[in-house]
Amino acid sequence: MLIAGAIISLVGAIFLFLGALGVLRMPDLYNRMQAGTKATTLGSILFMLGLGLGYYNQICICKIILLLLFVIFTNPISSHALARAGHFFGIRLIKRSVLDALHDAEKESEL
Amino acid sequence: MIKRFFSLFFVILLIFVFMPLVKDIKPLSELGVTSQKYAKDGAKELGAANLVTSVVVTYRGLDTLGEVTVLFITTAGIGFLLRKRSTGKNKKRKASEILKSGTSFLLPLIVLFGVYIFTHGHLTPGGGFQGGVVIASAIVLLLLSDINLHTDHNILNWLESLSGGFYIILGLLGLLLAGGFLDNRFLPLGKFGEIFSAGAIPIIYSLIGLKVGAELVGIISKLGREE
Amino acid sequence: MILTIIIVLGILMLVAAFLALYLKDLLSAIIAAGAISLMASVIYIILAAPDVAMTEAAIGSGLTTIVFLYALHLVKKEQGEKND
Amino acid sequence: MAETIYMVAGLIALAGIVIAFVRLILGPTAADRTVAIDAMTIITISLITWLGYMQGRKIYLDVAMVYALISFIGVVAVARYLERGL
Repeated sequence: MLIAGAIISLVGAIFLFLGALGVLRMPDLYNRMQAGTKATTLGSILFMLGLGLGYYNQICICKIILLLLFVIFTNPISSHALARAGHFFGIRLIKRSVLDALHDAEKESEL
Repeated sequence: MIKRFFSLFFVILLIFVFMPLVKDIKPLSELGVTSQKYAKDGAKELGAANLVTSVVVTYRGLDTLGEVTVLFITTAGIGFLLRKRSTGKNKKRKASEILKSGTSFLLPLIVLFGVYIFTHGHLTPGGGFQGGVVIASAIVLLLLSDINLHTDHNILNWLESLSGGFYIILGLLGLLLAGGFLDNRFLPLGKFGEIFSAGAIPIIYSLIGLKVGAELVGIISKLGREE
Repeated sequence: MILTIIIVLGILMLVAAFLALYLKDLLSAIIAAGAISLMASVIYIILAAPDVAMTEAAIGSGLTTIVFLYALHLVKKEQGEKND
Repeated sequence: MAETIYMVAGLIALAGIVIAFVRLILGPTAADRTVAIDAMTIITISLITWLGYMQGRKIYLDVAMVYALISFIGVVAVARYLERGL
């Protein structure tokens, strides 16, 4: 049980690291945001689940599940708000990207 | 150039002044007299599992009263400075639907968590100040997501004044019925480690939490008022 | 190992403080100031002071940032009205 | 054995904080810096939980919960400022 928890949290830590690496290496804001929220959300879920398997206390496991719920609910909302803000702030996509749905929707509503 | 030289000179001078402080530092091998008394007798005397709480609320209760007063003066000052605002053109962008529905889902959770923090201040880390800040942050989230909330300043003022007044009354009750001002032992101490324990500490912390939360909401809503 | 974490986070804190001082963009400076309290609360936790860490997390990285943002918003608005 | 793996996992997460911090230094606009702060916050929450496990203090979980809620509100505030909706 303990070994399984340790391995799960190791996988989670690798996901966290890869998410941070994506924040550093990706070419534009939206790609960075994708790496910085999706990968780190999965990473933190796995990391904390692994730590929860390591605890034997029941209250701790309940608290970790509550913490995971907070992370799962708050993280997409904040990244959505941030992506929208970046779009209206005037940050363009990188040239290689093919689709900008919010931009197209705005154009259609103007026409 | 001469300015840079002087600032460099000043930094070197400061290094020489503060060098002895760093060089002669020794880690304390034992606690001082006061902290030894707190660490040894605090849990037994006041019945609070979190020793920091018993120090903050009871042993050093007057300091907490001073801090709350400072916060009150800050709120009054901000209200005085921002009392008349120029009416700018209202060019706010509306918040998105996801943010609105997420806020209406998360708001009760955050407020409940803030209440948990200040009612469990004597058992877990946290207390009145932190719980008040969490509640104020929930109200800030409401302001950020454009949900129309008419913050009634009268209710905020009443809440703040009432909780402040009851705080003083509890302190005076401690002076009358127990050892001194803000002593928590006029209520039964209860069983160590349960929620109804530690005398009056949970009540005092709840009052501090309400007061701090009301004051911070007042500050933020005065800053973000659009009229 | 604990000492390694303290040293790494302390260096990051210093760098964030330099950023907060030297960045020209005020919004970025506010964000860097939030990063300082992010590191500081982890260091407080390592030093076994969870109450202080909770205060630092709640005040430093949440409420102070928001108050600074509102202040920046008000200042920009006043300047815009003067220029008009 | 398991303790060693947990320790390695925590150190990898710490390296993640350092790497995301480089984006905070480099980031051309404020939005990039906010993304870096967002990623660092999530890793920090995990790290606080890890510290609570390693030092045997389960009360640190409360601090992590406060952190998760409050930093979310901070990021939303920066985003609303950027899109001129404050």
